[in-house]
Amino acid sequence: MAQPAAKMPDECGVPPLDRFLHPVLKKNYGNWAWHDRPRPGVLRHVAKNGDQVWTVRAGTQRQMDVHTIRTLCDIADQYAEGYVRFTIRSNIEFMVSEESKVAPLIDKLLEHGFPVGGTGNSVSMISHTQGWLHCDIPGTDASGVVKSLMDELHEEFINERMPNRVRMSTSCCQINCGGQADIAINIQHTKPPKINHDLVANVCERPSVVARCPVAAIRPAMVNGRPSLEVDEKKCICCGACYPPCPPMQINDPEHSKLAIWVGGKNSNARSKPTLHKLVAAGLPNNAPRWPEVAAVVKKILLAYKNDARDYERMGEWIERIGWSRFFELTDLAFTRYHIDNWRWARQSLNSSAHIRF
Amino acid sequence: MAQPAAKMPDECGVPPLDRFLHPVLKKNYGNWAWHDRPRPGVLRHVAKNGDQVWTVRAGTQRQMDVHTIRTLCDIADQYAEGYVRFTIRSNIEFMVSEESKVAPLIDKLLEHGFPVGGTGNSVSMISHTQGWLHCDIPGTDASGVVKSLMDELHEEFINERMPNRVRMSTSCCQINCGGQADIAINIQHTKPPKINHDLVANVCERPSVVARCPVAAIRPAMVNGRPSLEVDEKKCICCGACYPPCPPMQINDPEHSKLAIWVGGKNSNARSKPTLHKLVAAGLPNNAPRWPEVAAVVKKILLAYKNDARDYERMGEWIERIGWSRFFELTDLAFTRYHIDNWRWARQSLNSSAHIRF
Amino acid sequence: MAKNRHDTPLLDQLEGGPWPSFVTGIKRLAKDKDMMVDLLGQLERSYETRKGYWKGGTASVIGYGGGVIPRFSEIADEFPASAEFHTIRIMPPAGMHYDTATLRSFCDIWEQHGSGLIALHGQTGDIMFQGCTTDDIQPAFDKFNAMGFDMGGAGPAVRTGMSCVGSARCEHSCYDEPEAHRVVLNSFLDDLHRPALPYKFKFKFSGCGNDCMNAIQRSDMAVIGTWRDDIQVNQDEVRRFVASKGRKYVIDNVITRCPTRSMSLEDDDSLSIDNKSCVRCMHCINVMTKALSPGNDRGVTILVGGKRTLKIGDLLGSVLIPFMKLDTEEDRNKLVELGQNIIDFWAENGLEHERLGEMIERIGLSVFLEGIEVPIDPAMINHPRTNPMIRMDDWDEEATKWKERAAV
Amino acid sequence: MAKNRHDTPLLDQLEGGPWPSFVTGIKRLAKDKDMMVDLLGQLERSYETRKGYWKGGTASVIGYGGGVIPRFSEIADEFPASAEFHTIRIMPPAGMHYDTATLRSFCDIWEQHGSGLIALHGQTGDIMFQGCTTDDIQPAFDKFNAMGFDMGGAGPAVRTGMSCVGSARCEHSCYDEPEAHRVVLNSFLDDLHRPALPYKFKFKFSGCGNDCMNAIQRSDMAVIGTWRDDIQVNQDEVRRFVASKGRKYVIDNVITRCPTRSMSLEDDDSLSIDNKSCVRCMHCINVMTKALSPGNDRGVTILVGGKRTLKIGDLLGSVLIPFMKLDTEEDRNKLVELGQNIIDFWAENGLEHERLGEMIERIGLSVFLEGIEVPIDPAMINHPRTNPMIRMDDWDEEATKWKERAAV
Ligand code: SRM
Ligand code: SRM
Ligand code: SRM
Ligand code: SRM
Ligand code: SF4
Ligand code: SF4
Ligand code: SF4
Ligand code: SF4
Ligand code: SF4
Ligand code: SF4
Ligand code: SF4
Ligand code: SF4
Repeated sequence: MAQPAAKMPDECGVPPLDRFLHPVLKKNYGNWAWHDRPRPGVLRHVAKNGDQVWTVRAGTQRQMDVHTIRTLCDIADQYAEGYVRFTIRSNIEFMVSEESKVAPLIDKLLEHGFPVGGTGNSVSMISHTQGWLHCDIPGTDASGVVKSLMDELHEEFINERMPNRVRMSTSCCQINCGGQADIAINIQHTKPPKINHDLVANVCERPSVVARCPVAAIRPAMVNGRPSLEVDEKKCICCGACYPPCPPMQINDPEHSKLAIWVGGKNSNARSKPTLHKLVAAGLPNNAPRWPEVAAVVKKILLAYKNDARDYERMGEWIERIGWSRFFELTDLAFTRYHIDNWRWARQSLNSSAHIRF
Repeated sequence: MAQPAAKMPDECGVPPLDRFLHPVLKKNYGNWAWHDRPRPGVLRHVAKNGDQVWTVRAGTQRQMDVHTIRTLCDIADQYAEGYVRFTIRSNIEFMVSEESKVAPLIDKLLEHGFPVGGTGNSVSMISHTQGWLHCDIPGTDASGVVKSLMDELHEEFINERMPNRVRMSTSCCQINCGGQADIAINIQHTKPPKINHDLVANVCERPSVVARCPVAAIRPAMVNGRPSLEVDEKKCICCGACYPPCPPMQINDPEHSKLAIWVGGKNSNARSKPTLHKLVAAGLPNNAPRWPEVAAVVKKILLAYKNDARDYERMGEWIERIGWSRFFELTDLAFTRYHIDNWRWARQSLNSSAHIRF
Repeated sequence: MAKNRHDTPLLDQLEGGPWPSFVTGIKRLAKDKDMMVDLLGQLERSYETRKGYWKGGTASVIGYGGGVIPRFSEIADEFPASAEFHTIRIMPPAGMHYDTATLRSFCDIWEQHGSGLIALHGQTGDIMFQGCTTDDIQPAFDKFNAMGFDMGGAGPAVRTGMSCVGSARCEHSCYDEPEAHRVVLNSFLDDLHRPALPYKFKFKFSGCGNDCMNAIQRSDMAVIGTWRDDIQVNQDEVRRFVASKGRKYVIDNVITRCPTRSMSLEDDDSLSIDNKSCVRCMHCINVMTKALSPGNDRGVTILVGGKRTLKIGDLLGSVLIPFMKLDTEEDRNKLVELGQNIIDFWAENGLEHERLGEMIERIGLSVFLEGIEVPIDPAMINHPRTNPMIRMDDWDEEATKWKERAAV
Repeated sequence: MAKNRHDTPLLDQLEGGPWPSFVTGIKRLAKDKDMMVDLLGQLERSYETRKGYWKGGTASVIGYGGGVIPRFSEIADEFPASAEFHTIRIMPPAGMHYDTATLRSFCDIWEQHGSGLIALHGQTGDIMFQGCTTDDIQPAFDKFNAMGFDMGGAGPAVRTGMSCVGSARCEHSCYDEPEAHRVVLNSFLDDLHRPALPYKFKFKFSGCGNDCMNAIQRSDMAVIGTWRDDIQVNQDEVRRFVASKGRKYVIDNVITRCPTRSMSLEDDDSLSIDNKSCVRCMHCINVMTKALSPGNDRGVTILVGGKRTLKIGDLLGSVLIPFMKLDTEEDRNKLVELGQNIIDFWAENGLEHERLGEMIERIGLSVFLEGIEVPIDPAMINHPRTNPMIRMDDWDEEATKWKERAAV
């Protein structure tokens, strides 16, 4: 427990930006004119007054040890005037005010094993979550899944040869802390929770657990004389919502907690409106430490997208154009009854038109 | 009652087409190459072998007396080789194998008061229903509403000056026998049914009436000692579904059964997928015999569409492009809380994007 | 010479104006038909009070359960001659083509046995002979029947069908609509004439995606023409079109209007089409009717579940069969078989007064497909599910089914 | 010098390959930290059994209710040194900019009081100092706090916010994202540090429709930059672009990609834009960044209700405020006020564990709007209702409201 002696916090909130901002960024704050990308991993932003700044983007493992961070600081001090920033995808960005420093900076990063890329039409770092490393409800790991996949996708990170940016996410349970993405890799439970009836009474607030179930499959019940909960397994959709509020309702299963792959999520408003990602593959084994089956499917999808999509088409827009029949054909994935939605807005996903591709 | 003596019907079904088909149509059946429109109300179809046929389209009142029909037959015998056909919109079409006969045919039709038009980008005949003339559940008339409106829209029927075809429908109760349309004029009840409790017991099969209610607002009840039905007026959405199975639940009201106007329905798959029409105006009085308030709104909408839409844009596609804010601005109609859906798929009608027009 | 007309100051206002007046028509009939004199009287009353005065009841012909819409006046005491004003629904030839002789016979029969008022046509496609006494129903029908015409549908039954002009006069036609219409409807005459289904069931036939019959929303089973191979392009006609309209016009009205951006106007003014992405929407063909036309490998797409408002809101039909050929008698029989399976399953599983679309909405498309043994197809949906709210522990078996189908 | 490492044959396989390895990093720390030795042991166990071994509990700092994610090992008997492995969430500066001095101090503090493992950053935007004993939480936090950094959010509370690089380095920026982020979040510190809401509430700030922060789906209240006036066009740059890329390329990649067909390429290679139809999607500006840029009358669109899956399925935020200026302190205060009203109404009416979007879904948008006194606007919807399933007997009053608003 924290010392009662300890003083009250200084509730200072989000710190002001100034002291953390690279001088060229500070000087031209709000006055940028355009940008281009001299090479993968490098952005050049030009200000209205002509000032220029080069940004070198490099991948990290996100969960970094202090030694790694210090190495990055050394590099920043040497080439980037002592400033860096991190992207929403845990990539690090070095801002450089002289073009001449770009190449040596890149060499240094590569020398220390930091891949340079993630810009433009590349596959950027996968935004990931906690998993076995820290979470209390994970069905799989996050850091390991991401590491394995990024090893496989390294070439696509350091090059810009996709039709548009590819943004991926992973989630280590069905709560899905990972966001909507061009390709999302999420845990999908396939069996109802296994209830440890001896613990329920002590650990779970039964009414609120009952309330969490989206399909009202949970009802209070007496099990061998003690108050517990019961699940109607015919109703249960294995969503795992009951597990966080009631750990004795174990939803994670080494065998039956599978991985599912979703595509076509899009947050940007560019061209088409934002869209949610759609289920394409499921039932993939939670095969630590390298999840090869997942990597195989992801690569099939990326390859098809890369070969078939047009410039600027995001994953979902590409499929919108060529149609889902063709998507399943090109990726050689199976189309099943489960792809047909049966949740509350299912109707809106039916093809109510004669628009069909052949 | 029909005589028991009478013989059993010859269950012949839909008659074979041959004997009813115009010779040129029969000869080139399935072998047409292209068409154009020499003038409003006239189509020229050219067959692969070069054969040509001119079609002259004229409006009718649909509900015709035999004298009117005989007049049309006389005209057909004189100019159209004794054949005609009717369109889905109750327009009559005369097929003519010699161009020279087109003009005299048109003159003859006009002479007898049949407007020639309804082709191409015109406002065609309104597809209408029964109303007071024959239906057992009407909130208004159909023939009268259509007649009044077509009088007002006559100029748009005989010309082709809309951006694309305009197809309208009316419905004389909320059951809506009229179809989805660019502009639909439908009865909209605004008060719950008035129940004649003395009749319910004899006339209504109570369980099935209860089952008809989309919002479960009806419950069986004893009213002054007799089995009847009760409506929860806070739940009731005044849809009128209970009225056909239970006439004592009178939903029609001379005052409170209003007219609502809907736009943007589209059945064709051309360009955009088919769409349902959307509510734009309501609360219009059921003002027989000429419904001027309805005509005024319809004409405002048509005018805005005519002035602002691009070629080939159907009503709904035009609005899709310019946005609903602008639609309400251009038509000077009111936007209310009722335009925001709250029915089962409401969520899908929210603007989940930053796509906004200014 | 009939009885004196009632005053109809309100209806009289519907005689003026350029559009043909049904009131004038009815008045003409009222000259020698008391029934129409009183009909006008009752209608005028409705215009005054803004209330309807008809109630239903029962009326039919020997051998059939439906097809007649019985109407009895609630104010027959005031308007006795129109106390009974039933409608007889008769099925027209596909495409609503007539020779004048037939129409004249209709008029003669209806003048003798009915009010003389005929609606061409009802929204479901029937010829509606409106205004008939109970006694005259049978004799009138017998005469129509003798002409080779049969009763239309009403009540919880298969309803009269509709098909577009199609092959008879339209270059876009992708199958023989009138024949499909006739063969299908005539295979369901028992269900049509003897109402015994959960609710109504409608077939509509459109020859192409323009859907001139509103099949997608106004029928439970919509048969819409389409093609599998490439759009036929006549590049000379394309160039002629571009020359006459200008490049900008073509880009703004054709190229940018393609829903799947499947077209590109080459710098040499020729048109290239990505037929794999084309969704057969018809737009470009509609605009450039001389230069473009549907491919040669034609057939139909079948959609199910269209209907109007009650009780869950309007439903558009959705794809059931992405493509099937419809050239031969055998093809048409397959279509009939499909319709039969659907109607059987629905008759089994539909609730009372539940249309096909509502049933599918209730039980889910996958379950329906299994019930009628139609294989799933991605063309049935806009996109796969966006939520993980489903139990799928037999994923592998389901996936295998697909692989096996793909294999053959 | 720490205790001996457990064998980690599975984790070892995550050291190879071109991507930086978190395992290698943790091993480096394990050299002198027993905690990390056992952490590796437990993690290896998870890789073997495919099960997690952490359970929650309570841990926090004086004065705050949240911000620490407590983790206690279920197999502490085998791995005692990592029995407690809490995470401290600290809010970074907007845009995640740092000078190296700051980062180095973080490292020093965490080396002393924690595991030495730092995540930059969590998906909600926190700096996550991962791996801390209960006793070390307070001293560690006190030092971060002394550096001018504060605790992030956790539990049913306002959460840490995120804003894009925006004004600091992006030509598309339509408002001062970092400042809006700072001002808004710092106005809700009580709700952030002392969890007492129905559930979590997240703010995210993106400078334009590209939404680099995924604000629309990953935040309850998304603030996205936009503009009201015309897109700025530099026609010379347009012509240069057309010259370099060719007309066909421009047509196929810019003109036909506009969601509302608002652009036309004139025959003189200039670009005309129908700004009234433009929906500010950013595409053309993205592609022709030199030739086009957002207008000058800039501000933000506000969307509400975004969240992920449980319990009704993923929800994208939807438009609440089509446009508001966000230039001045006063404008930003208006934004804070709006956020306050929303949170107050939700705190009142939201069920336990019900996110804002779920509540809106339950009560309906109109009711929510009335509750927070935000006027309705057509921009909030894709289209008006398609069903008549509603009672609207006070239509006229509602219509009058609109007319009156339109008048002023
Ligand atoms: C650095 C970063 C913002 C930040 O503060 O962290 C950023 C920076 C830029 N984004 Fe972004 N985007 C960043 C995350 C995103 C995200 C969020 C995500 O990755 O999950 C999105 C939404 C993706 C989605 O839709 O789900 C995003 C959608 C875009 C788009 C829209 C692309 C599209 O066509 O849909 C653009 C426009 C463009 O590419 O020209 C854009 C453009 C840009 C530009 C070009 C803006 C500019 O002119 O500076 C920046 C350089 C992009 C590049 O990498 O070439 N940025 N951008 C983020 C880098 C993430 C990374 O490390 O990979
Ligand atoms: C005669 C008729 C079919 C019939 O068997 O009765 C028919 C005939 C033709 N239609 Fe149609 N359409 C007919 C009702 C419809 C309907 C249904 C309706 O009116 O409710 C639609 C669907 C409307 C909707 O979307 O709700 C319809 C949507 C089309 C379209 C698609 C237009 C679009 O862009 O959305 C075309 C294509 C075109 O115009 O080139 C078309 C084209 C045609 C063509 C040009 C086909 C051809 O090459 O012959 C025919 C002449 C059209 C004209 O009037 O210029 N027809 N057409 C119907 C005439 C109705 C009338 O009297 O006004
Ligand atoms: C006569 C006709 C209107 C007309 O003047 O054209 C008509 C008239 C009636 N319709 Fe209809 N419907 C007519 C076409 C339609 C259509 C259009 C279509 O078929 O393409 C629809 C919309 C499409 C659909 O099927 O959903 C239609 C949707 C309804 C409904 C709502 C069905 C639903 O599932 O929501 C009802 C109510 C019911 O059946 O319970 C209904 C019921 C009725 C009843 C029988 C009223 C009743 O329940 O007693 C009306 C009898 C009027 C009368 O006295 O003759 N009518 N009805 C049309 C039939 C004429 C014909 O046979 O050709
Ligand atoms: C740490 C983090 C993942 C990561 O490694 O980056 C995370 C980790 C957890 N999330 Fe999350 N969420 C994290 C960002 C998100 C996001 C993304 C975002 O914020 O943009 C989402 C999706 C967006 C959203 O809010 O819906 C997210 C949606 C959830 C949910 C589902 C919420 C919902 O309404 O559906 C839960 C479940 C809950 O809160 O009951 C959850 C719950 C959790 C818990 C607290 C699990 C639990 O209930 O005990 C996880 C604690 C893990 C741990 O031991 O640290 N987390 N979580 C992210 C927070 C780090 C940070 O503060 O920066
Ligand atoms: S996705 Fe699930 S398991 Fe992973 S961090 Fe989030 S809550 Fe924990
Ligand atoms: S897993 Fe989901 S569906 Fe099953 S009981 Fe738990 S909450 Fe309900
Ligand atoms: S719309 Fe209603 S009133 Fe009119 S005919 Fe159909 S059922 Fe009768
Ligand atoms: S009018 Fe509609 S909502 Fe009201 S009671 Fe009747 S069926 Fe129910
Ligand atoms: S539906 Fe197609 S084929 Fe039939 S008439 Fe209309 S355009 Fe011609
Ligand atoms: S038919 Fe429609 S989808 Fe196909 S190319 Fe033409 S416009 Fe595009
Ligand atoms: S959201 Fe817009 S303004 Fe912010 S960084 Fe991305 S592109 Fe730039
Ligand atoms: S910003 Fe988007 S909508 Fe506006 S003109 Fe450019 S592409 Fe079109």
